[in-house]
Amino acid sequence: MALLELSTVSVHYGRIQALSDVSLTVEQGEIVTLIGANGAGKTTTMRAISGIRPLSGGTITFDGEDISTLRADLRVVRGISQSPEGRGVFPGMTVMENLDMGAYSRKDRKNLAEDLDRVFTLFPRLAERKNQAGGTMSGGEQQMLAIGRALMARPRLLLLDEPSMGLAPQFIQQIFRIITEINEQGTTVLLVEQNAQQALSRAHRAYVLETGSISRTGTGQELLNDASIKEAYLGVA
Amino acid sequence: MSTQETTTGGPSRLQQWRDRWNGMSRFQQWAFLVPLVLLIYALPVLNPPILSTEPGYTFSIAMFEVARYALVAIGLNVVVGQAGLLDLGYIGFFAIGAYVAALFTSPDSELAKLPYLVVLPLAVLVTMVFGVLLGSPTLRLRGDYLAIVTLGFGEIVRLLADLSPLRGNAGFQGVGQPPGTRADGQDVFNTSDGTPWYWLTVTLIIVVLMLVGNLERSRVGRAWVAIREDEDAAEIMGVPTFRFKLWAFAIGAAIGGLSGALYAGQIGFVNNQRFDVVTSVLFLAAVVLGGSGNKVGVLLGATVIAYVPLRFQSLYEYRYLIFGLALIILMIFRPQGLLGARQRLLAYGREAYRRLIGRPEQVSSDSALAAEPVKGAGS
Amino acid sequence: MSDVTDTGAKPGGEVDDDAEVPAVGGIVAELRHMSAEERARHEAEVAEVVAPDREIEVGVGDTLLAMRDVTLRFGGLVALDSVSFEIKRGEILGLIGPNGAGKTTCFNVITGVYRPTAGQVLLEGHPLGRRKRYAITQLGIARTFQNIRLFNEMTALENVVVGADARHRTSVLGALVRGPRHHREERQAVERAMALLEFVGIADRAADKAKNLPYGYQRRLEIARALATEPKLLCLDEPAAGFNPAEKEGLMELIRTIRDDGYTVLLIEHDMRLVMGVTDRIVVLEFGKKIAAGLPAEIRENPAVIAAYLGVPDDGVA
Amino acid sequence: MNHQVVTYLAEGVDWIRFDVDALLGQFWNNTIEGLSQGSIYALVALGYTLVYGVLRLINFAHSEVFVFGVFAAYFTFYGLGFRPGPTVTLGIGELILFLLLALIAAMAVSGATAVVLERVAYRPLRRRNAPSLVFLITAIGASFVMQQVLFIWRGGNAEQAIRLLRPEPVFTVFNTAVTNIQIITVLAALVLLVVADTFINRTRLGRGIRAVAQDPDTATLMGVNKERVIMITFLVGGLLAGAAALFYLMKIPQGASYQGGFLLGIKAFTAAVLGGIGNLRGALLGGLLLGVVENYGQSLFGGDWRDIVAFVLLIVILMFRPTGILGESLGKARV
Amino acid sequence: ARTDTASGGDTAGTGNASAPDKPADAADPRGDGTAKCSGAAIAYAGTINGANAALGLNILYGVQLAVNQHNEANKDCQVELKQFDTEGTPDRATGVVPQVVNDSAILGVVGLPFSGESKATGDVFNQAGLVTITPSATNPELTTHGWKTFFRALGNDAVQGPAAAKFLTDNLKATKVCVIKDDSEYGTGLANAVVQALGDKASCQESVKTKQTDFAAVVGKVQSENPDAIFYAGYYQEAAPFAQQLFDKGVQAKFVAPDGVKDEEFVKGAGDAAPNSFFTCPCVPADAFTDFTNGYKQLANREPGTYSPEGYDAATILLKGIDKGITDRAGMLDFVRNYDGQGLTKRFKWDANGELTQTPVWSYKVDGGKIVKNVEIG
Ligand SMILES: Nc1ncnc2c1ncn2[C@@H]1O[C@H](COP(=O)(O)OP(=O)(O)OP(=O)(O)O)[C@@H](O)[C@H]1O
Ligand SMILES: Nc1ncnc2c1ncn2[C@@H]1O[C@H](COP(=O)(O)OP(=O)(O)OP(=O)(O)O)[C@@H](O)[C@H]1O
Ligand SMILES: CC(C)C[C@H](N)C(=O)O
Ligand SMILES: [Mg+2]
Ligand SMILES: [Mg+2]
Repeated sequence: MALLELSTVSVHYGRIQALSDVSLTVEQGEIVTLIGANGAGKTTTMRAISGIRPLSGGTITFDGEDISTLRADLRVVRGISQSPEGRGVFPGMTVMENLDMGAYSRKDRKNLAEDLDRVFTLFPRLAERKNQAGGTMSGGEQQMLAIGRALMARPRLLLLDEPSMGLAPQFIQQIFRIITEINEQGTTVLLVEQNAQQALSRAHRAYVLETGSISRTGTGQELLNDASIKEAYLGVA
Repeated sequence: MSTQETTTGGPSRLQQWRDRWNGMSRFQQWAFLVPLVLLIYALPVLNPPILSTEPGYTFSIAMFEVARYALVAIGLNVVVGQAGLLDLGYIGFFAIGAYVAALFTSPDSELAKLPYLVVLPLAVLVTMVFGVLLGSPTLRLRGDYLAIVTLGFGEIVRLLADLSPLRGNAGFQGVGQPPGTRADGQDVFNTSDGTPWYWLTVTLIIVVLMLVGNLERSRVGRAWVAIREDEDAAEIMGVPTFRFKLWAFAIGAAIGGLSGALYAGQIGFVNNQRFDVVTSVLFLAAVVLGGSGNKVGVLLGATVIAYVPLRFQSLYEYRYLIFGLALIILMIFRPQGLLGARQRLLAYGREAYRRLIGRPEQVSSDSALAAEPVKGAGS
Repeated sequence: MSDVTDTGAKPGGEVDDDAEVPAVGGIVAELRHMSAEERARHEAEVAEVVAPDREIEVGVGDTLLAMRDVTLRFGGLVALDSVSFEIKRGEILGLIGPNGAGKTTCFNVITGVYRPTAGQVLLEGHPLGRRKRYAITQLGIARTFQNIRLFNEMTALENVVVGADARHRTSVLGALVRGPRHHREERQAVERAMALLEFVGIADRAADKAKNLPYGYQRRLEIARALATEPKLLCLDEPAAGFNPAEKEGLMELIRTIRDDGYTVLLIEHDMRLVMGVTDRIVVLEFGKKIAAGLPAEIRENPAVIAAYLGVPDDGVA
Repeated sequence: MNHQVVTYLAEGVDWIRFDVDALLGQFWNNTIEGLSQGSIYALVALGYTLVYGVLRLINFAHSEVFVFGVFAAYFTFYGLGFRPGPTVTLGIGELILFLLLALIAAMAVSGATAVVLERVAYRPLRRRNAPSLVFLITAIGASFVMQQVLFIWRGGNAEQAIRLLRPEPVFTVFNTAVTNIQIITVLAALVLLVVADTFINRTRLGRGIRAVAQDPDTATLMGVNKERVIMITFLVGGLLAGAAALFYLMKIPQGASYQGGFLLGIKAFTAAVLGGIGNLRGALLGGLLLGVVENYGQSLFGGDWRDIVAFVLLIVILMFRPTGILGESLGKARV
Repeated sequence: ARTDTASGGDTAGTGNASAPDKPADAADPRGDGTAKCSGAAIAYAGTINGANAALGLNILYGVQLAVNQHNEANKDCQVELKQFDTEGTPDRATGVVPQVVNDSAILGVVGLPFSGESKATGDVFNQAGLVTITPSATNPELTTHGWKTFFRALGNDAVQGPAAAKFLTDNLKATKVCVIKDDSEYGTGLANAVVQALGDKASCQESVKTKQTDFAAVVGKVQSENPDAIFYAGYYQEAAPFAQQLFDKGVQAKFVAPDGVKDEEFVKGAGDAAPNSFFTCPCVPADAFTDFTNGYKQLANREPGTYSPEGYDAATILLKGIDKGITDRAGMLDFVRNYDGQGLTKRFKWDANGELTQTPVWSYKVDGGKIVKNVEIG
């Protein structure tokens, strides 16, 4: 049984339909990536899964349970954690408090210190700035904070929406490395990226979203080698 | 989150009307407007039975009350609706206008007496000065801090009126009125007949509306809206934010003062009891209820706020209860206000949009104030 | 998806009932039917309005803006540490560096958002001093924001006209009574704003509220709005963030055109392909200090830059 | 005091005075009185600050939440068989019992009122993503309705005073008697405020409140139950207002009036802003400061100036500290 | 512990004058039962639900009683009593009075009860030529504005003020008096009169505001002054908590207050402080008007209060006019101006300004939780 399953999901913004009949599955232990142009509906998909956006059709199943109408905060308790687009750093909270918020719904609190260490090793900048207000961090620093915070949740399913946006090149590498790493430690990952090259090479499987519908699916490598995908999303003509 | 978004399906009747209106030429619009304005002038004389507030309340005076609120709402709309400066002490300017009128015309005052028609512009001037005086130190404050400071200012004005030169509760009686005597020897402008006052006020409203409309479709109005939307960004885009905020404050104040002076003249009496925060808040309610930022909307809002309690005098005891409930329910069902359309901010906008995209701009969208605050995030 | 084009707004704004994509007409429709020749003429016209009174020949060379030993502290944190560099008229200068290096802070100092703790910023040789932010814009510096800061409830066209207002002199009284200057300036502003929207390629959404525009359009609108202030120096803060590689290509083209129209550009960007592709020179910051400056090719090979920022070459940059 | 020198600011101006003697002569009296008044402000201010903190809403109806508490306390006394007129002498045990009953009643009523208010008036607006001004207007509408309910029920005039406890001096400091009521008020308020502060700042839920305040959507993504957080915020604010209501009624037994919350509400909100809105300790500090300073002001300038001094203080402080004395705890975006 | 030290006692120099009997020739609203009229109305305008409502209701019931008695006796002349609530405030009254004036059925008005509202609206009545008889507004200046329509059915504060001063100094033997005024027309006017009459015995003056509930500052001042007596010029709404707060702070001075405070509502509100209080009032005790008192009790379900008989008298005069066949305002104005007749409380004959000549002032005190007559002053 798949860990996450979307079947014929539709989402509307007012009268605009942003997703129509999207079906996808994420198996336990996989990295699945979602690519698509600006406005294709990637973020909307993420928001539908985490429950920020209500569905106008279809169902979402998590670990065998229909969570289509489950409150968003309860989905977090079930083990779905998201690093949102636009980072969503709490501007008035310190870096430390922001990270604490990541662990807000966590039941097992024993490995907390360990996880914090991991985040700090990953992003030493955050360790240096424990007491700086989140809102005054630089764009990239906030992105690090958002990712670190999502990691603090120790989720079963991690949703990452453009984690590399605004990060300097050397961190982009690191981000993708850590994604693989935590995946190997047992976390399932659903990843949205403009950096399709990287995303596809790390992912087990991938979906291509086009104007609100899934247009292609395959393993990461398959799509990476596909000419049309290359042209549309990788920018190498 | 299982709640389905509550959004309207197709365009509402209201929006259809608005689109049709926007599609008309200026000439066609005038053809509608002129008879409408005439009708509005004729209202107190017609005293239509469905609208009438009598016997509970003299209809002509009720109409003046409505007009007075409308004028206030236009002024406050400049400050709150356009520039986005939440002013909870607007009553302070209204009070200053009223007191200027009283001080220079009432026999209870020791100051030199001036004719009422001279006092009217004087009141506008003085309140404008007060607008600048209050604005210069406080307009650095943002959002709700400004709100509470203006609220404090309104209270200070009211409380200062307690001091003996302003006669506190005892007040000024016999506030002046425009000249003129009727055939029967009564003054044309008197306390028990609202009609002449109503006509005067409606005329002033039309003038003020045109002027404010001119501002709206100029760099001034755009500056205000830009400030409302994102003050930092506005300033960095070259908008002298402080100066334009001060202008908004001063212009709003002046209109409030004008309305206050009219009020003082009509009722003939000014004391410190009616200038409380509650009234301030009612003014604000008129603006938001009608559709903050929309001139026509706020006129409608003011009409509702002023008229409803007068109309239901027969339910005297319950009128404010009904009023409060109506406010809540209306806000729940029309959170964008009764007429929440966006403003037009370009003098040649119609033409420009038509040339660019072959259709006029869409104005029939939700309230201009529906913007969420910018989420906190780094540069 | 119904009638929405392939680019979409970032979520974050509110749901808007009327977020409808219009049937395109007017100039935009005409453009589609124009012959190549006609179109070229039209584009020339647009270019004329976009870049008025510009001597494109103004030689690259004389210094437009200079940072002189600019230091900025936030409490104990030194965000900029005695940074000096110059921007020459007519060039595209790249500003790169690791996250938190102080690039955006640099913009903030140049545009008057922060006052330097020490040092000076000079525009055409004159120190900006304690000028107000709007005054600095009026002197000729404009910027875009790393986190988009549009006037959400205004239409795209109005957003641009607000930028144009920075050059306007109509007084409040003039606007009140609609004086002749008001008429002249309004007409000009609208003309120019329309041209700019076409220039950045989003004229078809001119009448839409900024918040309803797709993300990529919003970034372009920011650029148009900044250009409307008729800046001498245009500062772009990560204009390509959130773009896919294909869209980045288009952006590079746009930036080059802007420079060719006679503007000077200061560009912050993490995407190395873009930076290396368009900039004339690059300045590198790390921990608030300038660690390198030079031609793109030099920077690419600079070991300090590689260590601090680029990482191992193959780790690259898609 | 025989050295009553009243200095007039200018010849012939008799409406403003500068009575330094009165200020100094009654300094301690004013301070103690100010602190007890300030504790009441602080308790009510907390409700404003909490709700503002989480919804960025000036909850205009909070003053009515408070007034409902006042009526609850009053009618508890009434229900216990007390009637307007001379104070009845009670045994200490009885007294404590009755006051506790009134406290519980007031807190329960105010707390419940606040929660119902949130449900009925604000939640539907949240569902519709209403702009913040609309919340404000709804708050005003709710405030009207609640006032009118009391008005229709009890009429326009204040209830006649019922008193269980007369203010009696308990001890003297700096030559100034401190009364039993003052002591009860200040102590109880401090205890409640410490409890509330601990609750908000030390517990997980408190962090949830701050998170919802700064970014509701992201807070949800952290697993914060937004609706519950909001409800609890209103509840805590209401409970504190209810406690304030009892102390207020003890201090001013004629306080049960449908309009009775109005000025106090404004003052309390002022106190919250003074301290730094969204900041709990700020509310306490602001409340006490406001209570004390307005008492000084009234001695110095005369009774008419009391409220003026309060608002001038507000404006002056915001001039120098635009986000209040302790600063607000809400984050802001940077450019 | 100190509850009982201030019950008036003998130091207060109180006596027990007898209340005046009902004058034999007092006008009776019932008349001879043969009046004919139609569509005539008189109005009461004054506080009904507002602050100090009790003071207005006392009058309103008096007026109502007169109208009821009249209508019962005169089947062919049913006069309507219209009621307008001014809430007792000038600002509210200025909105309400035009409604009265614009109702052409109304031939005369009993009201307005309070001085402030009377002052604010006198002009409007004057312009409309609508006669008003105030049964209670006592500010002396009210008759100086040249209003032709204003008539006062009792003594003004130029009489009450000195009388109060006399009561304070002669009956209560006070040598140091604090005079506290509120911010109303009435309070300030009366305080002036009292201070003037007291001379240097008025050792301190303070002021309070309408709607004030916390009097700590003024109480502090009074306390430090340590006077023998306090005169409070204002209404009971503020007087009650003020008296109580004085008492709480241990101020033992006698509390003397005028007609605006003389109501059982004050006694209830002042609680422990009430027994220590005295009142002055340009009104006569109604104790001996048995017929009136019985009728009143039946109608209002309580004892007549301050100015109930005055209200009754004023209404009676207007009813007499209607009974005479008057159908317009001008006629009524003329009738009242030239009226000369005995009422329950006194003889009604106005001078050119609208003042009476016969103006008794009484003092009252609290006894057993009730306000009872004390002595007639001067
Ligand atoms: N708040 C909103 N209101 C109205 N429409 C919206 C809103 N958010 C998104 N949309 C629309 O929904 C569609 C899908 O947007 P979404 O943000 O999911 O795209 P995306 O694939 O994440 O794009 P990007 O690469 O820009 O992040 C777009 O057409 C967009 O315009
Ligand atoms: N207001 C502030 N208070 C404290 N520190 C600040 C403030 N603004 C910026 N900083 C710090 O200054 C440093 C420089 O920030 P800046 O935003 O300039 O970085 P940047 O180079 O633009 O980085 P990025 O590429 O991530 O956007 C960062 O470490 C940031 O945390
Ligand atoms: C009813 C009375 C107490 C009114 C008071 N005499 C006044 O002049 O206002
Ligand atoms: Mg997205
Ligand atoms: Mg940056």
